[in-house]
Amino acid sequence: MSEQAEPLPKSNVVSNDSDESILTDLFGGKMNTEQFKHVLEAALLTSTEPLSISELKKLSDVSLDTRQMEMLLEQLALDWQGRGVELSRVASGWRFRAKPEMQAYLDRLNPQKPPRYSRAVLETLAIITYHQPVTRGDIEEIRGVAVSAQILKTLEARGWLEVVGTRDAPGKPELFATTKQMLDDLNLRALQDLPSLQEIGTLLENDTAVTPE
Amino acid sequence: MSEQAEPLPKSNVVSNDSDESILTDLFGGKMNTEQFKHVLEAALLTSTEPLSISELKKLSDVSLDTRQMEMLLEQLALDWQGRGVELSRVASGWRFRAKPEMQAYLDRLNPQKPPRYSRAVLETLAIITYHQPVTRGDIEEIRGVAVSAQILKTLEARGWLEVVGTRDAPGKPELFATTKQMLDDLNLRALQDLPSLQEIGTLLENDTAVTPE
Amino acid sequence: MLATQLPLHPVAVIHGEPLLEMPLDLYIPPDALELVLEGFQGPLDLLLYLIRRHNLDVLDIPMAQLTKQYMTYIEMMQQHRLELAAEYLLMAAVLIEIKSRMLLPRPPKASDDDSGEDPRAELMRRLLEYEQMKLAAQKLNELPQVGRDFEIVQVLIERTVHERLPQVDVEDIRQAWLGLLARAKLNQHHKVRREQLSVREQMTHVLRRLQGGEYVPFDQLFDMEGGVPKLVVTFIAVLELAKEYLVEIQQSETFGSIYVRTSRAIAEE
Repeated sequence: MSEQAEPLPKSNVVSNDSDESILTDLFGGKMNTEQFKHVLEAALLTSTEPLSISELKKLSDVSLDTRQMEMLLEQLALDWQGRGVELSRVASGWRFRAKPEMQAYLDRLNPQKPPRYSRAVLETLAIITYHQPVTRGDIEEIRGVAVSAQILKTLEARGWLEVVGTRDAPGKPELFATTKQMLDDLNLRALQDLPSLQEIGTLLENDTAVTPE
Repeated sequence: MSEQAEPLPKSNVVSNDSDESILTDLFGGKMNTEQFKHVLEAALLTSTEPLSISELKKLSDVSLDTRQMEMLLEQLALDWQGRGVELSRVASGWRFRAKPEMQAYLDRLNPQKPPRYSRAVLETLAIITYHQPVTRGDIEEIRGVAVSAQILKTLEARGWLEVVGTRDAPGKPELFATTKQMLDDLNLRALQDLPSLQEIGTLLENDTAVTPE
Repeated sequence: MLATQLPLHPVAVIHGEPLLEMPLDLYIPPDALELVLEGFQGPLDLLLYLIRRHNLDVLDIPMAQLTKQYMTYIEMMQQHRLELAAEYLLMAAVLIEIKSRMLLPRPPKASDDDSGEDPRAELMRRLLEYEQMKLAAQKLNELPQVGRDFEIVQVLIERTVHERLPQVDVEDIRQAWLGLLARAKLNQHHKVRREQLSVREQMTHVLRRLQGGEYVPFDQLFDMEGGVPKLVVTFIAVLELAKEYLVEIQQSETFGSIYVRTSRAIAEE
């Protein structure tokens, strides 16, 4: 802290005279209030967790009471007003955090890749789309593997899949069909707008390079 | 950013008139320079990794060139002068860090220290740093002892060491080099910033006893 | 760690007393030997220590003296059955070889830059190169390091996590179907039927109409505004549903009203 040895001007954010008097000469000759606020600031900026008043007291070489520490933190919060990051008080202490309005900017730095459904989900969806109404057994027969309940739940939760009846077979398996919402979400008016199976089939026969992923 | 609609005073840290003229009205009616610096600041304060100039450009709605962005970052760095935290430029970009002189205080809150590396690890690191790219054989040749896989793993796990290729020799030995992260972690911009090697000539004059630790 | 501070650094601690200097006569209390030797990073480190400790000239290494001292260490290590790294023995062989070559008369030089090189040159080069790296390692370690000597700023950003749903487009479904077809070709027993899509869609549509479980009049299943093709498709759909035992069609009297309901409704009766 040697480069900050010269006396710093009194903070201009202290509006209340009595507050200021409490803080005057708090740190004796060792460090002025402004310098201690720099220590507080550095601690709060580098901590990944909120810091409680009792933790923050450890930063000071002189003994500070809770009221004094709170006053310093309030001053520091005022110093940060109007910036993109703010010092705020939360249940377990004090922490710096980015203001919500910064998010739109900060999101540009780490654009999340849109999630994608697994091949299993897409195939299940394709089977239900083209073969509806189908039972889980039908889907399993076509895919050649078991269909997890999770896959069907995923599609149901999305509102793309519904049970439209049961087949009159042992166990009364449910019959699944796609919904209008699925067509809406895929920007289709009707299922006929989907590529016809014939079309897809020829594509496969003519283009042997197309293999399943 | 609506709460900052009133025109803010010009930054007082710009010492150079020509610099300022470049930045005047950079952001048109949308946002003033001071406001954009708040966005920059928030991005740098919240990022876990250093941010490169090209990343930071994404934050601006108007197109900034590298020179303009660097000028803004230099201004921001100046704004932070005299505090416990500083904006510094490292190998992979810009980031805020607490100054080393803050460490004594910060250690009171988090007394855990990363392990200190053994001489074997440090010597291996030095050889990779100053002789890169090197093979394990090269390192062993210089140290005169076998280099355990554990030493290399320690450095790799820290993200300081990476395989950059193989040497065209029997066994195709892997070539090791240091990473940008190592420079970042030492707060350096480039390998040139590392302490320069002591000249062999001065080593010859060095008659002080060098004892093992 | 500065080089000038090093001599004060205890080379070993024996019975709680720091041993600040290596004894000149090379006598090392037996229980300290292991500690002392562990301090060396290898034969080069040990040689470097001997050279620097005894102010030997690296450019003109007195091989006899150095080899003697080195061998004393090796013998001590062996006496105490310390696990001796092979490198130490190899270095002993190298030292003895250099020493013996220096005793031999030098062959007359065939040319200027022939093998008249000092046999110690290679050792000297290695020692200096190692010492250079050893010092570099110390300097690297003195550099401020993240987490040890300074901290990185990391302010929280609360991202409102609005769950992003995967985007699916027609092409995805087509690709999925292609994948299925390709697999079906491999497994011929899976008959992937290529059906009129509109019939299937209509089957779903009809089933949905019947979901209440009540009998629905047959004619109400038809959408008159859809034109003839739609009527035909709906008719085929109902027949298909009946064929798959998904619906039950009832007509109580000839030419009477036809009613349709789902098989589930029947089953639940």
